[in-house]
Amino acid sequence: MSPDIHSGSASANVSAGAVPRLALRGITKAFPGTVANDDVSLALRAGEIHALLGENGAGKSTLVKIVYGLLQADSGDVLWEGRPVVIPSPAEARKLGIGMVFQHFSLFDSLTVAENVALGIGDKTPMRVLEDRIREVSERYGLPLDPRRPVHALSVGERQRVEIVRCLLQDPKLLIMDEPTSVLTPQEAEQLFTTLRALRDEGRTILYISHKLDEIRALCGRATILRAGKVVDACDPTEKTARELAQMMIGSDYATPAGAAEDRKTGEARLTVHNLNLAASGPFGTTLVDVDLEVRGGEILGIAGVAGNGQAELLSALSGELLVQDAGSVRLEGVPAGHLGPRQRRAMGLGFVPEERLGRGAVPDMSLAENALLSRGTGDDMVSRGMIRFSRAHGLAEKIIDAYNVVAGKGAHATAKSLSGGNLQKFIIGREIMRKPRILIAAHPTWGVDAGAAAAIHQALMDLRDEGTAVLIVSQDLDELFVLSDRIAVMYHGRLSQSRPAHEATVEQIGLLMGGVFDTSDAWEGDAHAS
Amino acid sequence: MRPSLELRSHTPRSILYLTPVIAALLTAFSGGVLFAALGYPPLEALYAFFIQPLTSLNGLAEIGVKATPLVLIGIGLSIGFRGNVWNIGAEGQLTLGAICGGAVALAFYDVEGVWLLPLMVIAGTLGGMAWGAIPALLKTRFNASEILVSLMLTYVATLFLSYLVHGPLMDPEGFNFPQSRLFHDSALLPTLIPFTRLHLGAAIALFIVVAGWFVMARTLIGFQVKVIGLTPAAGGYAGFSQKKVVWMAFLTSGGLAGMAGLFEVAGPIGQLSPSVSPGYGFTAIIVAFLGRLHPVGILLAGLLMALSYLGGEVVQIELGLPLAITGVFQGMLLFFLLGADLFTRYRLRWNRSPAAGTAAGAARPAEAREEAA
Amino acid sequence: MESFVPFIVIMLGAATPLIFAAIGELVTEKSGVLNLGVEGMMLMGAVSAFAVSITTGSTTLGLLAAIGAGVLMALLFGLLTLTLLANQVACGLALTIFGIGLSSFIGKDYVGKPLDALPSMDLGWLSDIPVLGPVLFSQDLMVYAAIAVVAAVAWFLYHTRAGLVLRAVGESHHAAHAIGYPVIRIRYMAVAFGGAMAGLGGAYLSLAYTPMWVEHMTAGRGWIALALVVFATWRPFRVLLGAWLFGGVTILQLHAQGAGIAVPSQLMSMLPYIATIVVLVLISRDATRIRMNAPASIGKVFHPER
Amino acid sequence: TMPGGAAVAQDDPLKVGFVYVGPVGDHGWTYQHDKGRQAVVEKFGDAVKTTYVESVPEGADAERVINQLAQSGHDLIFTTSFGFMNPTVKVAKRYPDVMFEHATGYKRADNVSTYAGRFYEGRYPIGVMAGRLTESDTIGYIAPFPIPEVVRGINAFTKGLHSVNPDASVKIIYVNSWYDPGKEREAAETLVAQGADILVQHTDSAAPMQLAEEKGLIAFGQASDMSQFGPNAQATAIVDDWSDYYIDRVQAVMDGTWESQDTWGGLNSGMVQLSDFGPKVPEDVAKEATQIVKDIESGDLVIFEGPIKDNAGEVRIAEGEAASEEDLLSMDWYIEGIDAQLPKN
Ligand SMILES: Nc1ncnc2c1ncn2[C@@H]1O[C@H](COP(=O)(O)OP(=O)(O)OP(=O)(O)O)[C@@H](O)[C@H]1O
Ligand SMILES: Nc1ncnc2c1ncn2[C@@H]1O[C@H](COP(=O)(O)OP(=O)(O)OP(=O)(O)O)[C@@H](O)[C@H]1O
Ligand SMILES: [Mg+2]
Ligand SMILES: [Mg+2]
Repeated sequence: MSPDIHSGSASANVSAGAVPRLALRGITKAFPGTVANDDVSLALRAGEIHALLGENGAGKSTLVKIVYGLLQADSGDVLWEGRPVVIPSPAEARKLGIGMVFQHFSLFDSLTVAENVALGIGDKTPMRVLEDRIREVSERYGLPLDPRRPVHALSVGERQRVEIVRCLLQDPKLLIMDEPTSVLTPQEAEQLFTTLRALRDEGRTILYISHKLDEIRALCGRATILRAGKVVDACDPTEKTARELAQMMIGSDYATPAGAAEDRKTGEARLTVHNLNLAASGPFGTTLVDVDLEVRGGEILGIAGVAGNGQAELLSALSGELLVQDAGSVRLEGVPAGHLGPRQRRAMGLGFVPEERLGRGAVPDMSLAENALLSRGTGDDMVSRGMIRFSRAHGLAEKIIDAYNVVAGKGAHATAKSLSGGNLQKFIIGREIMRKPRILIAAHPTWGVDAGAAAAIHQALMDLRDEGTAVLIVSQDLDELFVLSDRIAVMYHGRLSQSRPAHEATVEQIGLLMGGVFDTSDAWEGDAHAS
Repeated sequence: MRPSLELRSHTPRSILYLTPVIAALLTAFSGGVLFAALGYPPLEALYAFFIQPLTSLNGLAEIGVKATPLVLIGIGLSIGFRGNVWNIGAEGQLTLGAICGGAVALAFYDVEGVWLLPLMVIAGTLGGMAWGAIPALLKTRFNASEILVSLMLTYVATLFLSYLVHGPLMDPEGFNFPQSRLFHDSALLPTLIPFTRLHLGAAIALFIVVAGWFVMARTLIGFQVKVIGLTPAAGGYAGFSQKKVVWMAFLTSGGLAGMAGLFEVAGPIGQLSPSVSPGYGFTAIIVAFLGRLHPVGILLAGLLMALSYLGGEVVQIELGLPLAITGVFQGMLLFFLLGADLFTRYRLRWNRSPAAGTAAGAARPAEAREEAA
Repeated sequence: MESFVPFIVIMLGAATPLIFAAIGELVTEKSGVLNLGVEGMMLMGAVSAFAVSITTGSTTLGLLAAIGAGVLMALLFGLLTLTLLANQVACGLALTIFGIGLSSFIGKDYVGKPLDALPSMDLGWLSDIPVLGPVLFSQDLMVYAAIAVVAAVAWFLYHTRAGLVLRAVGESHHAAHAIGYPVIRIRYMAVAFGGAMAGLGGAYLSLAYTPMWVEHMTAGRGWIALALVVFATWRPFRVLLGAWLFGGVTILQLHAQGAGIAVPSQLMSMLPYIATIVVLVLISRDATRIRMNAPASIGKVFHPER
Repeated sequence: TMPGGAAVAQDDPLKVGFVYVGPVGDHGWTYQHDKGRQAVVEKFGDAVKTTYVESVPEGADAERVINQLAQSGHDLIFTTSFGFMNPTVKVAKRYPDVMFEHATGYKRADNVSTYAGRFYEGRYPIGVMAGRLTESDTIGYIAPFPIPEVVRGINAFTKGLHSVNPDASVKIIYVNSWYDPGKEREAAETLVAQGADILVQHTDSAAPMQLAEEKGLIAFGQASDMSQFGPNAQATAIVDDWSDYYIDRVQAVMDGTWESQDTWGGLNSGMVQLSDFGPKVPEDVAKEATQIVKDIESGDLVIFEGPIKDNAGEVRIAEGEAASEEDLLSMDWYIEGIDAQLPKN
């Protein structure tokens, strides 16, 4: 079989809509200590985009892993086009016509894009042909990819594209997407939606997981809501507001952070970057060119941009993980700091929330108490004379858990990897904020985090700003940037645009800038100086 | 029902203590079968292997002597291993320690003094560190694999020792035989128990066990090593330097190996000779892992390893078992111990087998999750 | 030129057991498994090949026995590390101890027995071509077989789908598992191949190079083979290069000694090891390249849950 | 034998221990010692009980093993490697009633004897044979370590060689190992590539012999008769034979006549032997060699008899003198005519 997205082969198989394409009956799956799925029943029809909603840890990923053959249910039945099936492995799932885009990428860093795709589609297409197909498909869906590049050189966003393209190439009848858009630009996401709608119109079924409720409202025809492993509701999301959907998920109301006030009073410049140039570290890295920025106390600067345009390099240069030649090009409260490492910069009042929470912001196999130590240096009271005071670390972890509503089974003893992503994110943000940093840099602070938790994180960041801290946010999520930022700048190909007040910018403008369309930027840069 | 393994979120103490016992019993049983099959009395052989070395004070002391270098080196290596630094050349560092410490003893072969022994210990430790510094430097400067460099340097060190005892450090009154003068008394480690060979080094090794535990469990340096070892990116985020960890791991493990080497020549051997170690540097790697990279575990594993060598000699002497059989038996013991470790980290669970496949396309293929078996 | 040709010929022979063992280990490591028991597997291969050849009179059976013995040892290692999830480094070292013991146990009755060497290829006029003849056409078959295996492995890894899967498993077992590859089974196969090649490397010693059995006759070649894999930065053809470099420098220093050079022999004997380090340093500068070839999940225990 | 001693041995066998540096399966040094042990067993049957511990590293372990043998009631203990010297002496102090025999060392005590073979005596006739047999006038010599024992052999060999063929040269390669078949083969091949048509070895494995057989050259075996590895190639081999010595010493203990002594057995003691001549040795060469062996045995031929110069031209043994035992024991210079330098400090 030589699958082709537009062959229409899937729709040919669709008989009447009577038999659901996939039906789950009474699926139950328990992990030690948790029932991740509790008697879940669900029916997916041919030609629909079906949303699966729920808070972090509600059991969405577990359910779709069962469908994809990665996990086996403890009890319950799976019916594929009316027939009961056992799906023992992803290979079998793919044979049935089920494809999946993973939330946590299952890519191989040292292999090329084409090789990664080849591994995922399981047929014997020659590499040449496959490369052409990848180029063709990825361009058609606005997900440009060079099939020969090794994955380790790709940004997070590009990796997500590989996952999606890999899936699309399989001509699936059921496509499962676990938070696919979190790293795409609005335009890219829009492109993807167009694709997904086209796929739907061909008769394919899409099971769609996302925490972005507006997205779900725009895309999905039906939604099933999970809470603590149980199906609690189902609805047509187009008929609900985002707030209503969120309430269904959480089971209660939540507070929305107040939007950015106009013309707030700002203090002294705390973070100044002037003429920052940094050569790309690898053959596929991005070179930073003449980056200028300034963040004052009491304001939030948002940096938008498509992943892979130098944000990672900029963040490393700011955090101290990469040192820069010219010490003066990065100043913390006026003091040259480009030559200082992360610990020294922390000592000067810098807080930093990295992009990857598990594996950078936290050590998966260590307890939260130990992870609380990660960004604490000799200057803090956690360490004295080279010795660690574990009781204090423990206390700190407990405090963070309390203050930021982190759900962690064993409290401060829980390992970081046992937390859901959202909860871990809250923990890390809390850890950084509790240090009362004079400057805080946060990357993608709410990626993959559910609406309730995202609101809490946003509130915490704004509170910090209001206390006078200078906050720098790097994100792809424009909604988030517009909610949080006082000023917004855009990163493209290693250069940073001038910033402009958030209330003067529009999503469209910034989206275009992120895509490298500069027609409007001249005018913008002109009046950016005024602010 | 099919068995599957489930990750334990934490290990009950009972399991931690029970698994080595189970492994020992399994070894005893299969060892018995092996000995019986080869025509040796199984119970006697097992007794000779495991118990007899423990029945005399001298035997116990000898276990201490044999375990001392294993434990010392094992502790040093475990620190590196936890930080993902793979020093497999401790044998070479040991040799350099013996050379440097020994050279000091020989330089003052006619000068006695209480300062001599400490000076030798320092020289030996520094020698081991210096040898460890080479892979550390090449790793941090040129990104050269420390595994390969440290291993290759072991051969170089051994040949260097051979050169020295055939040449510059040869005993001038020794008829040109390849060995140095015998060290005089103030260059020898005092013994702890009279009439045995258990020397001061054993006590120092015990102290190092405690110190090793303290460093890894309580200090910021230990914490940094662990973070870098588990998740290098998190280490970078925290601002811990990977290079520093490489250096510190090599200096520590090299230094301890050097110290162990010096203890050998200033303890039971008493001179420099072409071979100062029967592969302690390599055996210590097994010891480190057998002890689960934990200092106390390493102490116990070192003692057990020592026992297995002594036991091997006893069965040769008492029952005439050839060394080959003891090697096989020793291998078995290690395999059982390592295999039994499984249950400290995983729990065996009996799963309900999934409903028999009914759909044509999805009959259980061979690819079914055999991993769990 | 006169002495250059025999030099190459000797070097090719010296490198052959290393090439076999190293290329097997390379495949094992590419799948993400570190088996330090090469020395033990080689010895088992050597003794089995010798015992079977001498009893049956058939070299072919001897080679098969070596492969079988290597595979069995490797599977034992696999059972411990892949199924029972034990630590790979420790199990590999234990395998070496075990292999030394078991091989000398099995070999007891074969010490001091002579065996006819593998015949060298004699391709008539081809072997008589000056320079090329002796180098290319006068060795025993296993010398060529070793080079062929390297080529085959290179082709397998980089030009076949199965090779791609193998590399993927070594790169990230979780991802490979997530998209449905039987990680453990693939690793078993890679480990077994490593055992088979180590067995052949041992067999080359006991059947062809020095046709005899003496205890621990590999004399550390298993360790050198392991080092060569690192040296080669996990690239098959660099294994050849490494083995030739190592063998070449060894022969070179022997040559120098024979020519009466006035440097202590111990210092001369250090040269192959030092040369290996120096070349490694020279080729290690480019961290990205190494990262591209080094299997990222090497030595890590894989368990399907998480 | 005294009847009484035999009677005692009947119900309480004499326990004899052997400490080996290598595995009994090395087919070299240790192998030959174990053959000696077996000869003891064969000779005395139930009257002795022998024990051996093999592959004992020279280092801290040796003393423990020797101690254990002494402690577990062994009456006579043979320690068969130079590196066991100091441990043997140490343990002997602790067990004055146990008798020790140390091979190849120089330290003795009331209960410690030393013994060694004058293997160099065998190397002289070999040198003569090589001188007669070589066509390329180049001899390859594979040596383990530059220790006096080995240097002595090289000098004796060269002296024999040059006594009949002053033009022949000796190329020496040290492999830094007592037995590593692969390395020995590589050394042998290198020597052949450098023009050697005769191979002499002081290392233990038969690899050089095999190579000589393969290439149709001539080689001399070491430690044991290697003719099965080189039926055509082996001209003869220097065979270590410890059987008689071991039997004698055990007998002496049984008889109560054991005394500390220093035995350095040469050709005439049977400790050093030449094996049968191979097919490539012509009648006259064989005859000549046999005669030389006889002369050495009788003392008519003294190998290291002055004047002997080293290869730097310095007179080492004066005219009219023979090398003293001490000179021999500590020999660390190459004899005149060897075109290489011995590494010195
Ligand atoms: N392998 C596992 N072992 C133990 N517990 C698990 C495992 N996988 C999932 N869980 C638990 O099951 C529950 C559901 O997890 P799941 O990953 O399905 O949530 P989710 O709805 O996908 O959350 P998110 O929105 O964060 O992606 C969580 O409480 C989680 O802790
Ligand atoms: N040993 C464990 N003990 C408890 N929970 C575990 C354990 N291992 C995994 N989990 C749970 O399994 C889940 C893994 O699922 P997954 O990898 O999809 O993460 P997730 O919860 O979906 O994360 P995110 O919030 O980023 O979406 C985690 O939520 C975690 O809570
Ligand atoms: Mg999820
Ligand atoms: Mg999630």
